[in-house]
Amino acid sequence: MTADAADAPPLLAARGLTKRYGTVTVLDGVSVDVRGGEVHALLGANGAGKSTLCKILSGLTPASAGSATLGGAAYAPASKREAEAAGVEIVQQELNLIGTLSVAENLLFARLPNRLGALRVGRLHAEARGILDRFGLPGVDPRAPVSSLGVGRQQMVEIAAALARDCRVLILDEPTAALSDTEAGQLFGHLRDLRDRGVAVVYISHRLDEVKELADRVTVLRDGRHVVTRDTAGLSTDDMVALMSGEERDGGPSAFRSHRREGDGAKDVALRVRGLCRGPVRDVSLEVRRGERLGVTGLVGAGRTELLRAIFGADRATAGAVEVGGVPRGRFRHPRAAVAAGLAMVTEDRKSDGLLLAQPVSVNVTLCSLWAKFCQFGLLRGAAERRATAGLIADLDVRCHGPDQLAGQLSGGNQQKVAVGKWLVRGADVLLFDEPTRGIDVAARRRIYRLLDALAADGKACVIVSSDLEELFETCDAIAVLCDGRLTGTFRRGEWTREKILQASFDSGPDGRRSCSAASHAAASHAAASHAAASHAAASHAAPAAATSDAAPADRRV
Amino acid sequence: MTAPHLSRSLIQYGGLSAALLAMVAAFSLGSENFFQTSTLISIANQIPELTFLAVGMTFVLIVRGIDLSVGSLLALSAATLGVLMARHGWPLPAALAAAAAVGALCGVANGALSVGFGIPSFIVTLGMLEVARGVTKKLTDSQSVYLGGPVEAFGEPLGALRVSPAFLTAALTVAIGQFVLTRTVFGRYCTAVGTNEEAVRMSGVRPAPYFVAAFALSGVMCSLAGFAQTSRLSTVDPNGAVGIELSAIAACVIGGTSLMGGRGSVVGSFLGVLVIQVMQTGLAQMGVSDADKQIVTGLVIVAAVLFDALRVRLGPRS
Amino acid sequence: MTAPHLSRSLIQYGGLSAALLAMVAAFSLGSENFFQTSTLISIANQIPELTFLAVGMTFVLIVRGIDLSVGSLLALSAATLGVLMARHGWPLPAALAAAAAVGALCGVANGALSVGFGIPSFIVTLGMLEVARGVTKKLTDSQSVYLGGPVEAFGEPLGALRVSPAFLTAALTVAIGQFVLTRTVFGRYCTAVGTNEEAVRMSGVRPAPYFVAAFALSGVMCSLAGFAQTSRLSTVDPNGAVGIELSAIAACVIGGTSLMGGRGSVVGSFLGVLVIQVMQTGLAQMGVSDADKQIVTGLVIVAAVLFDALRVRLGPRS
Amino acid sequence: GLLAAAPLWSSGCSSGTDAPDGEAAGDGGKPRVALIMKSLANEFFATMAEGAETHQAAHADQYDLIVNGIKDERDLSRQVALVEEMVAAGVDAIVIAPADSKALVPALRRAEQAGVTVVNIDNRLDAEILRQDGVTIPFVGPDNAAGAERAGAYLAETLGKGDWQVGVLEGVRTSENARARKAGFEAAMADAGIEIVDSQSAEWEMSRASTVAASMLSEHPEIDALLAANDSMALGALSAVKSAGREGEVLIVGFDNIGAVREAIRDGKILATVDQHGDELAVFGIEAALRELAGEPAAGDVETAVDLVTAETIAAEAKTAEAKSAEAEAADGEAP
Ligand SMILES: Nc1ncnc2c1ncn2[C@@H]1O[C@H](COP(=O)(O)OP(=O)(O)OP(=O)(O)O)[C@@H](O)[C@H]1O
Ligand SMILES: Nc1ncnc2c1ncn2[C@@H]1O[C@H](COP(=O)(O)OP(=O)(O)OP(=O)(O)O)[C@@H](O)[C@H]1O
Ligand SMILES: O[C@@H]1[C@H](O)[C@H](O)CO[C@H]1O
Ligand SMILES: [Mg+2]
Ligand SMILES: [Mg+2]
Repeated sequence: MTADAADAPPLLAARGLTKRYGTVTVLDGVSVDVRGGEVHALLGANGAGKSTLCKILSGLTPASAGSATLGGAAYAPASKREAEAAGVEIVQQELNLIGTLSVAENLLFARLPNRLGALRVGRLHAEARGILDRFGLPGVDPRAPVSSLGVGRQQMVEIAAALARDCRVLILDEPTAALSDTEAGQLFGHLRDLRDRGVAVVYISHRLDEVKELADRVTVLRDGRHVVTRDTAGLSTDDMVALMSGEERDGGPSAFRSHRREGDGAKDVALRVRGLCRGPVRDVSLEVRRGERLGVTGLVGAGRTELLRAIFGADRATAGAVEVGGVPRGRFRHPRAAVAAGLAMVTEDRKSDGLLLAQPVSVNVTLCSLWAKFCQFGLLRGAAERRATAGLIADLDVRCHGPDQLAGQLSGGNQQKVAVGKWLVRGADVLLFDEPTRGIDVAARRRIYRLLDALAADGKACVIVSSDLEELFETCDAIAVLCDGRLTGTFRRGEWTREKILQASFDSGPDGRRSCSAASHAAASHAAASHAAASHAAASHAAPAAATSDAAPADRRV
Repeated sequence: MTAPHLSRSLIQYGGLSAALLAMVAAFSLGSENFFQTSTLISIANQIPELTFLAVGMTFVLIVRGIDLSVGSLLALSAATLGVLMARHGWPLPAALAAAAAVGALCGVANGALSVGFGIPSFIVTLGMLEVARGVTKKLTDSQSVYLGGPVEAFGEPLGALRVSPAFLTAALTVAIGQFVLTRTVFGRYCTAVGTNEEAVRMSGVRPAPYFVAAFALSGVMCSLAGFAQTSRLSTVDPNGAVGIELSAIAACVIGGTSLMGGRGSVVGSFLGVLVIQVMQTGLAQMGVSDADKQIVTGLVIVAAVLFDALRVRLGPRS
Repeated sequence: MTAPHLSRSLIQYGGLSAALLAMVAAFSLGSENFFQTSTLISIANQIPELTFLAVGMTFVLIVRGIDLSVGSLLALSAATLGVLMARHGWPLPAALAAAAAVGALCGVANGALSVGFGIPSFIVTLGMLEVARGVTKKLTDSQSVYLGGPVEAFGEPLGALRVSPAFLTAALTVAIGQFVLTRTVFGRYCTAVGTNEEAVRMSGVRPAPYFVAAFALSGVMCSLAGFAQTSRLSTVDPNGAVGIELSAIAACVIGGTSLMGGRGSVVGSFLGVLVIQVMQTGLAQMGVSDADKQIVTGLVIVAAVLFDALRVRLGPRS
Repeated sequence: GLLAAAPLWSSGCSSGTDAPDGEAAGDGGKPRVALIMKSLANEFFATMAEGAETHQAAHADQYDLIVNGIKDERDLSRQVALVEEMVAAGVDAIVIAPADSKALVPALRRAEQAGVTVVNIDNRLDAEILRQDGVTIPFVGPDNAAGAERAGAYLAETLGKGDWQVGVLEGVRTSENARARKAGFEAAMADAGIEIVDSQSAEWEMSRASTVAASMLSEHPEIDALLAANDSMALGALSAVKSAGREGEVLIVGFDNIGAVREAIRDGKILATVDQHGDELAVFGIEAALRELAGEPAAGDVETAVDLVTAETIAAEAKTAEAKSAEAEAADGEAP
């Protein structure tokens, strides 16, 4: 933070902002000062009111009470348009792209280049191209419909659109939830530039280390109330957690650590995937044993989601085979078959294919297990449903006004908890998680980690896709790395380092392979070594979790 | 955003019922003969046809489909009934079963074609509308089949209440329909499929069966409606019920069912039917010109829904 | 996820065009006097009405609305034209402008009421269907108004090609419509509103104006269609075009426009109109019974769309 | 027809006079008569309604009138419903033009049992069914066969000698008058030795007729004339002939004498029609009902007149009209 910013008058000042929905107060007299040229982080548990606050400041929803000033002048935007006119931009927590429009049209939506209303297509695509290149999406075609991009890329498109508009205040609501460290790193670069140009950046994230890295000051909200605003300097992540939860921090190690160590638990294979191909995913083989958790990482667009979808039968795999609990299942043709075989999948985009936003929480919680658990002669067992919902709300600490609240009215993180929870209610032998903790706060995340632990403890197998390496380090027994749809390395607990994984994330294609197998440089040879070890281990069925990429020989031939 | 379903639909019924009462009041003032049991009875005896159709349509709309073929299916199953009884001397129950089977079959065809080939149900049922009508005409040589006695019982008002078995059946159907929609796994999944088919699929549940079932249900309802009409007219009219699909859909939408799927209630649709039927009878009794009748009709439809809208802002327009 | 829009619709046109050719071929075999310029000309001169309506309907469906009132608005603006010319001796251009204004006004009313009070457009336009028809009857005393000479020019085939100005206008409208939809800010915003109204609002663009504009456009198209019909019949028929809304919607859906909004193309809808019109004329020429005609009609509608569906699996059913 | 959807609700129309002050029906007050017709999209019935209303206006002290129609010529279901509604409304008499000669009988039987006087106009109810149900309902209407035969004869005479070919557009086949008119046409053609190459029902409707006629014309391009059982269908036939580009070549006759067709006849686009005096039809029906209500012995069936309408007759009428107005003016001239 630049020195003069410290004593500069606030650029954006909120006074006693309050938001009520019917009788419930979700934001209660919150006052915050945001200075020009600072990155100001908003912290708070799921449902604390962060997004609501941002929505008010960006004119997306009116405040029930309270006021705000922008650059000294009174500021009460009645619409997004007014906010933008005043120089306030926001990237919302939930994707807000228009699927049927092209990437370019989405990037420049509110200001499509035109002459007398007629689109200037050439300029549109040129400008879009520029923005995409500038913000790390060189691979994306501005003409493609945005719905054909993976969620991560969609998120990046949305961020790029905001960064491309010049503004005085930029609000980002959990922008990195679906981004891997690499993309996040790029984003931070851009945010720092903006800060140095005097823009006020309001930043929401549940990844505390990145907050610590980026933010100048943090404001903590709890249950819709303002707790404290402080300089980040001299504030440890544990302090933040304590402030958010309101409990005095217990001296113990805050970061979750799996209590299970490799070696314990049963040994027979729960899920085996052989040479699976589908769209961007090419020839992936891996296996997970009962009681183990295999992490899957890679850059945005690496094909992680596609891989899980192919395994689960959401997309028809074009080649390869899946084996569950030792029973060969070929390729699943429909998720129902996969579920019947004991699989479960928490999808990446809760909004589009995870939840019924227009239905109550209870309906979502029991969605995948009605016939199995909540049905008697075809009738709904309402009591059982209420019990299960209440139980889940307690277990995952879902902040809602009760089981009848529409899922769409929950905060992002709480929605995510429900999306995960519906499968916990159903239960399965092998659980596939795609970004399971996307948008979930630290405390709740720990609950989920413990749940994963418990699952592993009673012999379930988990495949966890996450962009948050730290998360995989904490929870997994092994981590597989995808790059361009290929497995480029698998590392066991203790074996992995950020470098190795980063290396593997970029290591791809024939040349990548060559460098890998030819052991041209240290990191690569590391990866190669572990890779070889892994494949060997797989062959001998000794390793706790192993993956092999049979692609290598094929590629060498090329 | 929409308020929680239960409370919303409650308020909704409140709104519609109020609108309905307002209409009754208006008509009672408009013509001194309106507010008489005789009138109410005659309304009650006309209702069954549209009610059956609306119940089926509600399920179809809820799974995010639409069924334009109800009018033709009504005629087709009625024709089946008529031909089997008049020409082949089948007993009523057997003929009735056959008619129901025909309805169900066509319904399944509607649903299966749509979901199987990903053709919009609008198109499939539009096709069925034409085909079924054509078959009906072939069956009957475009002649109305007079049945008389045997079929009339179902439509004849009886008992102290002077209501027909048809009406009681219809009322029962509404009750059961509402129960199925809100209290059974089937109903729940129908709603889910209409809300977000992909999410249902990703939850390991096949949407297709529910989609097809909804159309099959609609088909059976058409047969019932066909029987109700036949017994009311003591005749099978191969040209009957043309364009009734619009009334059926209107009843549902007036009753708060969304054309965009996932939201609706059978009771609401029934109230919708009442609104339509009361207005029709009321206007027929009042001394106004044809043109004025249509104008009033239009205004009332909008007013009835506006009445709700002002209470609870419904979710997405549809 | 749907395949990229452009290529999809390209393939789509391919599919539909193929279906269309198949039909022409079939009819040419079916009746020796089908494949004649005379037939093609008569088809070309029938087309304009439905084409105008389909263009307007495409925009309405794309913004996730539906317009059931097109038939009545067609009649109403035709009646306005007729009365102004026949009774008040207005010159054609002036009367035409007035008719167009009436259409636009009713369209705006449709859109504004729906978006303003959150009433489903299905209901609002259903109301308009009745009201506008009623007013038409009042205007004309339910008598058809004979105009003759002055209006006929628009419908009369001329030039070496023997196509009417009406047809040329319709063709032009399709071209412009497609351009507006795909290449103007207005068109893109209409698509956006129909796809994800919420996201549009969140992006700082008010959806309402586009919603209303789409309905207004549909209204104006109704006036054009009304003029086309009047000039073809040299008479204003107050009872004309009843039920045509279904044909218009069908044309759009056959052409790949989704009832769930956000997806559609004007050219596609035009192909849909052709399918319907060719089939109608073709069947009329073949010596088959009325019943058989309906059966064929139904099958062809489904087949035409199935033809596409098998090429490109469309996205969500609607 | 293709994709045709009917409008939502039945249409109907009614006397200008407001419902009588408080007097409930049947209790000695003015009798209330309900006129139930068919499609008000058909000018014929519009005229019929007007006739009835003018009559009522002239005899407002004697009875009240409720007029209703249905959305198209064959909306049986709605017409039966109307009968029930009128009974419920406590009318004293129902004068009805049934859309179907069989299907209406049971409903009318119930009406009679409920003590309502019923008179059948325009389209005769099926004698067989009436006997089955053991009800007698007086019929007031024209000799449709005779009317049709005259139209046919005039056509034959216009065509003159030669082996001509014609097509027939029938009404709703389950209507007595549709059958009668078909028979009439056939008789006339048989006399003139003209061949009927095709005969189909267009259900009294204009739109249906234009499709049916279009197919007839392309199936039998040699057709020289079309005989339509009513004017709506004649107009439909006309538009078909027009779009087939054969205007003037194909002669058309109709039945009903509605305004639009008179125009067409004047312009020489249609050859002739038959006036069955729809307005009087209703009036006679109402009068019959009133007589019966007044306790006079049931007069039984009444046959109303049918007249041939051609360009000549229309011209003649016009002349007499002019003459009348001329006289009137002359009278005015002499007055001062
Ligand atoms: N439309 C609504 N109706 C009722 N309650 C709502 C509505 N929208 C949000 N809420 C409630 O407001 C509270 C705060 O939501 P908000 O999205 O601001 O939380 P958040 O701090 O962003 O949480 P997260 O970290 O999960 O994003 C939540 O408890 C949520 O249930
Ligand atoms: N349905 C689809 N059609 C075409 N391309 C797709 C489709 N789904 C994903 N892709 C592309 O395949 C690649 C892998 O997508 P995927 O969603 O698996 O990425 P990912 O590894 O999960 O990263 P993220 O989820 O963060 O985007 C991306 O480039 C994406 O654009
Ligand atoms: O006699 C009438 C008229 O001919 C009318 O055109 C149709 O219905 C018949 O019953
Ligand atoms: Mg949030
Ligand atoms: Mg992903």
